[in-house]
Amino acid sequence: MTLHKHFLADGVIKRHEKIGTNDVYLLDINISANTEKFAAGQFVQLQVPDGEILLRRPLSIADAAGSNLILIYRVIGKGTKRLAKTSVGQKVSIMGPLGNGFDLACKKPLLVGGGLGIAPLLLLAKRFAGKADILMGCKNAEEMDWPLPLFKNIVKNTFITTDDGSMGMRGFVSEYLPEILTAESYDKIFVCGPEIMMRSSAEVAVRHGIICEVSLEKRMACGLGACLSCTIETKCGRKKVCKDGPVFESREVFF
Amino acid sequence: MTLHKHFLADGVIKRHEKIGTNDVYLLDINISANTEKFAAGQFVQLQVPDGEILLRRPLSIADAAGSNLILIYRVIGKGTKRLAKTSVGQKVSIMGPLGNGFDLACKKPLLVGGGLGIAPLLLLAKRFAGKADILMGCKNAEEMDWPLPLFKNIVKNTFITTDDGSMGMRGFVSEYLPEILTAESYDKIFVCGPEIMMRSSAEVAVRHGIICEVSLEKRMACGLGACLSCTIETKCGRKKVCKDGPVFESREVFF
Amino acid sequence: MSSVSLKTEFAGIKLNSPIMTASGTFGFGEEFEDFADFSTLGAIVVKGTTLEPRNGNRGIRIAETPAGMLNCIGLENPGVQFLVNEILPRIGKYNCPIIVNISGNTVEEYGELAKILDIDGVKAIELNVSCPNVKEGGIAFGVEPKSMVAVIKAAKKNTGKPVIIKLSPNVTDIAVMAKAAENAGADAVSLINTLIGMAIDINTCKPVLGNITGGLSGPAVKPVALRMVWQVRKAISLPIIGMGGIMNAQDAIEFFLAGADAVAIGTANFVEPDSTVKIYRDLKKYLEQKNLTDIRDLIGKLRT
Amino acid sequence: MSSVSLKTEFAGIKLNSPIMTASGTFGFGEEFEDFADFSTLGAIVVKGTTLEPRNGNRGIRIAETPAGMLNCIGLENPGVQFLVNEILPRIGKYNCPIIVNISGNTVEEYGELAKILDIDGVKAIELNVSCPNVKEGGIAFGVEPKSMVAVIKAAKKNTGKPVIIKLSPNVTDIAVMAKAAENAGADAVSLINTLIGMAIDINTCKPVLGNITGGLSGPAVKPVALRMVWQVRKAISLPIIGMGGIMNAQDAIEFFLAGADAVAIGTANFVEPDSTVKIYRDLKKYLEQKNLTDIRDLIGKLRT
Ligand SMILES: Cc1cc2nc3c(=O)[nH]c(=O)nc-3n(C[C@H](O)[C@H](O)[C@H](O)COP(=O)(O)OP(=O)(O)OC[C@H]3O[C@@H](n4cnc5c(N)ncnc54)[C@H](O)[C@@H]3O)c2cc1C
Ligand SMILES: Cc1cc2nc3c(=O)[nH]c(=O)nc-3n(C[C@H](O)[C@H](O)[C@H](O)COP(=O)(O)OP(=O)(O)OC[C@H]3O[C@@H](n4cnc5c(N)ncnc54)[C@H](O)[C@@H]3O)c2cc1C
Ligand SMILES: Cc1cc2nc3c(=O)[nH]c(=O)nc-3n(C[C@H](O)[C@H](O)[C@H](O)COP(=O)(O)O)c2cc1C
Ligand SMILES: Cc1cc2nc3c(=O)[nH]c(=O)nc-3n(C[C@H](O)[C@H](O)[C@H](O)COP(=O)(O)O)c2cc1C
Ligand code: FES
Ligand code: FES
Repeated sequence: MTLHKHFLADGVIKRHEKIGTNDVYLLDINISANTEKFAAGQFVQLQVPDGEILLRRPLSIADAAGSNLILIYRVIGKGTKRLAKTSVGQKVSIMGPLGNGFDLACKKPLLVGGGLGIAPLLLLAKRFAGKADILMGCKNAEEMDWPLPLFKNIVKNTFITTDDGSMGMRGFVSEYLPEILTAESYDKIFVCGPEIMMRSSAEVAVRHGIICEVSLEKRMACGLGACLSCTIETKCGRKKVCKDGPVFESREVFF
Repeated sequence: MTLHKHFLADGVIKRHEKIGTNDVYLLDINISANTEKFAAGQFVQLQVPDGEILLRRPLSIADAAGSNLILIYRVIGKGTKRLAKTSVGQKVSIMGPLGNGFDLACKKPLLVGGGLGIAPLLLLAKRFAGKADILMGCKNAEEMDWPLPLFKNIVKNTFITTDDGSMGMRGFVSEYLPEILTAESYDKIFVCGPEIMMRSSAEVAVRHGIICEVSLEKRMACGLGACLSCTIETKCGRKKVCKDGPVFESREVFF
Repeated sequence: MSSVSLKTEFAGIKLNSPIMTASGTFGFGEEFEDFADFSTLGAIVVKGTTLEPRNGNRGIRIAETPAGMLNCIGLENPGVQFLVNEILPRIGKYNCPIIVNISGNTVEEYGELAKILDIDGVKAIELNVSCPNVKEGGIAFGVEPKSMVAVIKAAKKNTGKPVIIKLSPNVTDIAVMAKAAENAGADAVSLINTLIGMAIDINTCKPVLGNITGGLSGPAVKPVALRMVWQVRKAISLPIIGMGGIMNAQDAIEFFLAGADAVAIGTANFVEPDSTVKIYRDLKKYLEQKNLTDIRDLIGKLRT
Repeated sequence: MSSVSLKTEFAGIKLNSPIMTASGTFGFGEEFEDFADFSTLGAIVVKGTTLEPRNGNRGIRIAETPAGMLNCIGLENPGVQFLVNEILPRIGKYNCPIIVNISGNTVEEYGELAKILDIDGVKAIELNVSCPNVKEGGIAFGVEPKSMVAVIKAAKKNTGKPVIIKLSPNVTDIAVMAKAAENAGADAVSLINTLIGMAIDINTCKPVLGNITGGLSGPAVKPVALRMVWQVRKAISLPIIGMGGIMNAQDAIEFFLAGADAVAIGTANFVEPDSTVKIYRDLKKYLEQKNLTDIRDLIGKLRT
């Protein structure tokens, strides 16, 4: 887990395209700063351009190479809707990298992602240089359209579940997880997705005696640990998702 | 003086370029409505795109042809600064045509414009189909860069004053006006520009027994005569610049 | 065909919808003829009216602020007689309930205005006791329960029409004011009027507004307005007209959920002159999506 | 080399500039180490501190509103002892005056807190009597002169440091509160704290915030804040810290002109973490343009 001094920069949008059927976008931003040491699981606070949106929006670093950052986001509300309208060449203020990031120390990692929670696992898979497996869960096959190609060559095995069975196994990742954990001897799983999915996955992991890291989401104002918008109760007292997290050992936060 | 029912439309920006050295822009907007009958002197309420600016901004119709509107504006504050950033192809909500417009009834018109007040005189000159003369006043030769070419072929004679004498006569239009009015027998003058310039020009006109129409500016919210932001005291009682104006017979408002 | 009904009743007045216009922002309705659809409007609340004609304030009267605007129009209006003789007959053709917003310098003036307006063509009167722009009158009545009560009583005594009291947000406890209004016999309350604000031009080092301060309206004030509607809903049982920064149906729905029986659209009319039409349309859509058939099923349904 | 000086004095404290940070928006300063320049800051006003550690409110704590935000953090803080033992020693290295913002459940608690904080490393205390988020304490003191006066007196009795009272905007007459504070012996006032607001999620029909209501801050409130600073400036002669929606030097200058002796930057820190640095720079530029050499030449210079 590497921690870096934060930067605040006007990045320039190099690529901005819809990559998923359901309003998922990829944003490639040049920040003229070396991003190589940004940890997987860290995030940035992005300012939605054009002045209407006051607060920054937290988005995970999906990929980082050279001086470019890749963010992948879904249009959810006002901020992301407006963000989707920005065009290549526009400037966008980025502050980061924030938070702790995943702890890579392990031998045989399994990444578990649901929905947009899959995004930060991309950089994580890269950092594991091909040795990780991934279990991805989505509502249906359509939702798999963006992550599948992105993970193609950077993980070993890919397992898939969809809620409706339209691709891979039918059901939630946590239902499939016991089978996978029994078949292969993973020593750590990294989970990012909806809270309910992280909880149930973490439970399975704990039952299998495997360490589990989860990446939490909370509304944020500062992203720096100052405003206390994002405090959570943990086993070790109150912590700030933006600074002490977003990644936590599951037993610390789900208890 | 023709009055039309108002339209409210999402125009599409067809052209947007800096035409003056000092932050003057030309905006060509297709509003898919026939603009042929819009009167010179009328204006539109333009919504600055992108959501940061709440109120619409009043801008004179500088030209109207087919279903296109030409607006010419100077960057003054927040709203026009943001407007200057919009690009070709963007939508912009336009409401208009508002106000009364100039009364064309006359034989030998002289148009008198100062600064951005020159913009609405463009359509007026066109409506006079070449029979009008124009007297333009600006700070210096540089400020003449945008109006000169625009008026080239649509007026008979062009008289110029600059405050610093860098082009044409040195001084204010009102200083040069007596000379022009004496030399040629104009029967009506149309003045648009800073209030002080309109006042002094009107005074000269009145002294020469010539009817003078002036186009006033006041901060506006609704543009429809409803909010009373733009009320002025006239000889004939209180009037609304947006609805009863912006054009007034000078003796009605300067007294 | 939508089976959703926006028809409702407010203080005994039948309304085509719970969407009204806020006084001072919609003129007398006529100005918006090209954009509004009067059959979708619950009522037109006309510009603040006084006994004598008023010229309003001098100098600059509006200023834009972040997500809001300040105004210091200062109750310019042609006086109640002109309203009654010239304007009301003209706007009767819209078949839309007319509510007249009135302002007095003294308690007696409110009574007199109420009496003059106790006529056909006026469905209710709204007492403006909170306009922050007029030095004499206005302000004092709206921030102190005792004088507000006197104004309500004077109006009630002089009219058979429903009397709506428009509450000022510039008070420590809006619920106290609302309760006092209820006890004084008001038939309904509307809130909020504008918050008092100010803007300064740093180039000239002068206030932007001719009147130095002005009333803040628009999206900026919505959170405050919504909170006050919710507070007042808990405090009294009179019907409420909620307003303050409503720009779209979503905003309106927030007010209904908080407990407003009707809403009024103000500053939004300047931004989109057809705001009320769009809100009507989108409000219907929302009810359909939520499988509700009657707007009244929404009112006060905030789950806390 | 600029000859413009932003150095000033506030309630007897020497400041490198009149630019402070608003309590609760800048943590303890450390969090902004990468972005702020402590030599340009007049003071760091740290997060609201209570006698015992507090967990703050449950559920969602912030919501974005048009040009503003609502928060209901609810005074989460590690308690005064932790502040004194752990944090103050750490942030002393910035050589920047530290002002501690305190909140109590009772008058006595304010006294106790003032006493505990009457130590080196604390330059002044700021009494938060207006935080709208805590059910016990807080709110009551800030909207009623008598209890506010009691709090000020309790604090004054227990400390030799300057006591700054932070006024709530949720009152009918801010000048009355300011005068009461002056008479009670406060050394300075700061204003405004947040306006009480609310937001509703129309999908769930529930309040967005865990605490239902929250405090509105940011550009949306600036016109109200500015008006209140101007009102208070006319009413009392104590030094004023102005705040509420200051995002840039222009906003800050408006507050100085209205009469603020210093300004505090709050929500802006979330938008641009280096806001204070930019404001310092642009404020200097403005003074240069205006041919002023001392920030104090600007204060209260509004021409009305
Ligand atoms: C550490 C972190 C990393 C994230 N990474 C990603 C990512 O890589 N891709 C992605 O699509 N989304 C990600 N999210 C969620 C993303 O921040 C929200 O979807 C986004 O803020 C929604 O903004 P909005 O204005 O469109 O929605 P609105 O609902 O209009 O936003 C209103 C407010 O709520 C906040 N908010 C809304 N949803 C969330 C949420 N799920 N988490 C936190 N705050 C929220 C917004 O930031 C804003 O302050 C991440 C969140 C966190 C905390
Ligand atoms: C009928 C009419 C026609 C106009 N035609 C033109 C034109 O063709 N070209 C052009 O460049 N300008 C024109 N103006 C002036 C133009 O409206 C202002 O320059 C513009 O509104 C400034 O907006 P801003 O946000 O950049 O300035 P800001 O100063 O930030 O604006 C703040 C507020 O003041 C208002 N305001 C500022 N200056 C003026 C002004 N001079 N007149 C009215 N309101 C103002 C703005 O609309 C806004 O509400 C016209 C004004 C009126 C009333
Ligand atoms: C330009 C303007 C004029 C107003 N005039 C009046 C008035 O005459 N009487 C009144 O009670 N309220 C008046 N108001 C207040 C509005 O009716 C409304 O209460 C307030 O603007 C809040 O709603 P909004 O945010 O939707 O505009 C006026 C508001 C504006 C913006
Ligand atoms: C997240 C947040 C937390 C705050 N916490 C406190 C606090 O603990 N004590 C206090 O007196 N004010 C607190 N405030 C109020 C600010 O200090 C300030 O008065 C207010 O936000 C207005 O300034 P602004 O608009 O610049 O943010 C808080 C504000 C915010 C946004
Ligand atoms: S977002 Fe401010 S403390 Fe986490
Ligand atoms: S701008 Fe509203 S009346 Fe003229």
